[in-house]
Amino acid sequence: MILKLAKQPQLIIGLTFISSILVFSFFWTDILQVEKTEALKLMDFMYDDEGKIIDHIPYSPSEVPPFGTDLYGKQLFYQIIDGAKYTILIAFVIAFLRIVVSVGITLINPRANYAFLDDLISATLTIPTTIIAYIFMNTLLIKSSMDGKSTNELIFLQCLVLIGIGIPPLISTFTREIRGILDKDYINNTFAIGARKSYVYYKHVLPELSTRLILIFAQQMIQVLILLAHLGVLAIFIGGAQTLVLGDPMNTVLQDIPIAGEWAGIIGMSFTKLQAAPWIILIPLSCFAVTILALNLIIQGIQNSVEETQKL
Amino acid sequence: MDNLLIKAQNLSKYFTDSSGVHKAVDGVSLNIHKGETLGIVGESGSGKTTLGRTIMRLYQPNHGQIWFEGKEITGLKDSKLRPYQKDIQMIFQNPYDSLSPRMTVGDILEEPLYIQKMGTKSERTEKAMKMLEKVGLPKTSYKKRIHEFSGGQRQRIGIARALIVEPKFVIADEPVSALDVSVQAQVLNLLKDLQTDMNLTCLFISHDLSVVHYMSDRVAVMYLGHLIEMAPKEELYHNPIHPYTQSLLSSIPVPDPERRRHQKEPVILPPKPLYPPQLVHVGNNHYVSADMIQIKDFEIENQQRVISNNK
Amino acid sequence: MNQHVLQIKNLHVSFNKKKNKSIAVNDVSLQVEKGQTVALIGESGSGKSMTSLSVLNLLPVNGKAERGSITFNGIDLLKLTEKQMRKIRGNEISMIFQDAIASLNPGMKVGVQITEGLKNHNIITKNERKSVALDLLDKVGFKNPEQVYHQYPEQLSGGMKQRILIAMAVSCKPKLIIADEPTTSLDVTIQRQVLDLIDYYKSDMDASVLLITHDFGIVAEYADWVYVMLGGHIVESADVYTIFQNPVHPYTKALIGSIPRPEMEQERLKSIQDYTFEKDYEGRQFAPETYTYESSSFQAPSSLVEIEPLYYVRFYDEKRMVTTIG
Amino acid sequence: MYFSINSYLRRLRSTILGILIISILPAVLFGINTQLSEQVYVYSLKGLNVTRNIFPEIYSQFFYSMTIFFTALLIGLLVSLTLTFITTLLPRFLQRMIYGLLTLFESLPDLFIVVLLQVCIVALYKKTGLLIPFYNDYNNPIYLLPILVLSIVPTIQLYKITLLLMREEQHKPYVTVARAMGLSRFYITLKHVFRNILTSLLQYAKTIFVFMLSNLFIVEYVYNLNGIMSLLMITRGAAFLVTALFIAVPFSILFELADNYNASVNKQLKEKNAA
Repeated sequence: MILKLAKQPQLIIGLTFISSILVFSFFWTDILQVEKTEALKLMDFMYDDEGKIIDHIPYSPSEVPPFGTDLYGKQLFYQIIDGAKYTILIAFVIAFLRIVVSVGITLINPRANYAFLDDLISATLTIPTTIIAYIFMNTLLIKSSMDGKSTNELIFLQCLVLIGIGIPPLISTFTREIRGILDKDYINNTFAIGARKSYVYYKHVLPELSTRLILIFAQQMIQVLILLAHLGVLAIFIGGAQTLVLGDPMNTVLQDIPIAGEWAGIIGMSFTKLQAAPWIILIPLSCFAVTILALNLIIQGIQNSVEETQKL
Repeated sequence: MDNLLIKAQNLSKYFTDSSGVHKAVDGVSLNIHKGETLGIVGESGSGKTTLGRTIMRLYQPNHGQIWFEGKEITGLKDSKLRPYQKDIQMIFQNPYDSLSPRMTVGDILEEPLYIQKMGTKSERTEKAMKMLEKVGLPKTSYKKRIHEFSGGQRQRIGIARALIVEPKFVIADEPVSALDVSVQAQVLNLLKDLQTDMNLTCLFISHDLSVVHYMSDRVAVMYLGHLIEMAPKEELYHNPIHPYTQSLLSSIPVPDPERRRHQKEPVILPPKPLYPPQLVHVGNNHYVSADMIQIKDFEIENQQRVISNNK
Repeated sequence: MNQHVLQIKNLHVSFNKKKNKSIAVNDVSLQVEKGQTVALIGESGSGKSMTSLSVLNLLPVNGKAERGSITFNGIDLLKLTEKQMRKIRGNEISMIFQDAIASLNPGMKVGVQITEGLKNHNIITKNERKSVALDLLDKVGFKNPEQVYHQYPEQLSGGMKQRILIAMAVSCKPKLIIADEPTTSLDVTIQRQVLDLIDYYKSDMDASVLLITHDFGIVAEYADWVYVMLGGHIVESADVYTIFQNPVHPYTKALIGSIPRPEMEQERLKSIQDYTFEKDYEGRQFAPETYTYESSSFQAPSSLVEIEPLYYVRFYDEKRMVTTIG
Repeated sequence: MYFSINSYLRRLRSTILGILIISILPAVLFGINTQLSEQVYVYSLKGLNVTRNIFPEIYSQFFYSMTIFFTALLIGLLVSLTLTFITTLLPRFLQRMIYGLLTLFESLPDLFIVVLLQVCIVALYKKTGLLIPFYNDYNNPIYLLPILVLSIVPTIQLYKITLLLMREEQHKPYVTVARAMGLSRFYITLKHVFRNILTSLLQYAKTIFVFMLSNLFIVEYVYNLNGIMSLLMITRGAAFLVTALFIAVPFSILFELADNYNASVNKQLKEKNAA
């Protein structure tokens, strides 16, 4: 199986891309030989040789290569690199837990009809997931600001919400998949010799499901990434935001700055300035797009390999 | 009768889907004696496969009871059913689907022994090897996977898997319909040999009347969930009473150009049987489904037939 | 004298798979005479369907009729352009396929589909369409043609669909009907109806039938002449009475011997292994010493020999091996 | 055949229950008291609360959104079908290239497309003075831009699906039968294959609707449109329920139709496999 997968170029490209981005994101200070605090410090005005102010923040990519700075003068390039690991890992963990929980629930009784779930699913078809997630996350943020929850606690709760809203449709997917497998003749054959349910699930159903699980996992990661980007635009940040006081003491401006450094936060905090500094939005968005593309390549690669084995 | 192995009484299995209730098996009663083969023949949609699976207890019947060796097994829970499942085995129609593509032949053969907790690991391996030899496959098959075999070989593996736990009763559900004619003969011969060899009782399900005739001692005809005629095979093939059975028999192409029988209109029965599914004994162990008026006619006819046979 | 409606000579059909080339039909010659039903019998993978598809030039994209000729009423079909071929298809030669359920367009009314061929070959005008269709439906035994005309295929049973396909195939009154396993997916009672219908049209229109099948029972009931195919080759051909009374090739013997027959006393079915001891017939070897009949590929060099007038059997041919290698 | 009132009522009940759960659950989970009134809470992130009634403005918002939605869908359908027909006339390698490109486009997040277009249009305006109205005036809502943007995603999806269906359909036995009757390829493609693809497209209707609804929300938010989706975002409690029903009731009719159609197709497939 692994050998066959290794022959799929798309899969290799996708996996290499994601893993190298992760490695780079974890070790970029060592690889680029820069201090993290130095790289992520706020830049201020730009002076010419004579010490005159020639420009002010934010700087465009042509002024501060490669990606320019954000609204407060942080170099976007380093932020993107540093944020990659949070973004990808959050998506990974949420997608993973969504799948584990829903497979677990499904296996309790694959023949069950959960009317409650059907209700939720038929409702979520008409109301976009982003809005549902927004409602939950928003309430959560209000609540946590009222209770003064710690950042870690908030991140934990936010992840729970993001996991939870993905589960009802997944249970319905897995119910369909597992029923399909249970209807196969060789499963009947195994039940016919007196096998226990747990044995059949462990020995036959899960191995049969494994490829589909990987595919669904990758699709879930894509969905979570898109959801994160959408939520970022709606100014919902993972880990919440801290309010920064900007400007001179006489003329303060309050600004929310996301605490965790993931990409959606970068998009969200500057989204209102889209026309003034489009690169701050477009560059992280492109990063989302490229990561999603890499995941799609992985999916394509696995599908090709499955099709090839089926042809044999 | 004490040599009764399987007794099914008034067995029914209904399926419900969006279009309503579909009565796949409706009020079927039959007895199978030790050592005999009962053939079930019927066209697509007659419920023959469902009947097999219900007797096997893969499906829970909606009505009726099943006895195995005099003990009722209809309502038994999974754990109580397990010892009987060792004695009742099934050979499936399509060896491509009924064997796991992920396991080696060795694992496939040993799995029933493992589940039934029979023997140690090495004993199981030994038994699997013996079984491979019995069904005429080389020992090297043990480590191979299903996709490396031809259709006939796969069905041999399916047979080996069913028989490895030494069952008393085997349900063979269209075991050769997916195979080519020449391979079909080999598999049928193998089944017949193993049956005598292991003293098996068999329920043989097929749409092919010739195959059923070759394999069985008694034959039952199914139509839309009902048994409509049941008799010892020679009796049934020579004296079919029910018009549907007659039409089935006259439709078999005879592989002999000297005996061509062209342009005989086959009888197509109405989609719902007109009479209640009740089998009536008409002599010679011959049962026909009929309503009250027809029964009298059958009895008269039968007497005449018996007389003419005696002459 | 040219009585042959169809004459296939030394046909080779090959398939290009990813890297290698496989030969599906190898040196097949057969002929169908006027008014005859000719059966081409073989098991899966024997090349019988490919032979029939190449007659209408309908081989899958990666398949190709390489050598040989297919002559229909004096025209070499392999040399025709696609446009010329279209005039033959349906009009002169028509085909009935195995998978009746998928062979009808689910999105088109039966009545329209049935007359598409006639319309296409400009045999009827648009106004005549309905009356012709009703007539055809009536002829293939529908008691309610008016109703069936407006139905979609999904509303019909498998046997009904196959009858619709027959009506389509005979609509242009072709000279040759190719029936490719027309009853494989049907129940026995319906199988007989369908075959009888094809047989009726054959005599009614004075046409010929090329019947592709794997069932010797059907052959015995309907065919005049039989070609037995194995691994892309014809291994035996004769008229139906001769081949049943006195089959020569062990493969043919095995095919006939392996059918369960309720009307006969039968202790055991014969299978191919029961005949492998027969190595030769009147001094001619069927195969080299080492050959077993288990594999369906019949790769040893061999050639057809006329053992009696018009009775051909394939024998092992050492000389041929020399020539092929050389 | 594809619609039964009972089954639709069941679905509607399901949907309403689901929406009810969604509107109540956050408050229950996090213990925040949401007032169940038809008043709307409009609050900014700074914690300012403004209350107003969703009626009667909701009607115009609903029709505005639906106009954009269905016009975009229609455009997407027409463009993708035309493109598919043109594509089938192209040589095989070009077809494969187009298919690959579509897969690439398909993985672009809708947000990326929407934002990129927004930036491009402003840049275009700054450079050339060419004005595609992008700024939403409360009294004269814009149509052209949101419709165009919203039609991109369904166009890509439909284009890809129809190409795939086309390829599948051409290998079906009935096409061979039609060829065996002497019909030309062009005729078969037009009369048989294309017509069947149109019906098979219904199978994907649900997926495309769901995608488009989510996309509609993003378009409304990014272009600051005063539509039903943006209302959905800012309403809570009973107001949310009412707004959600405005979307759910008509769309669940469409979903019901699509599901019933799929069920009948699957049933046919099952019967085919059983035979």
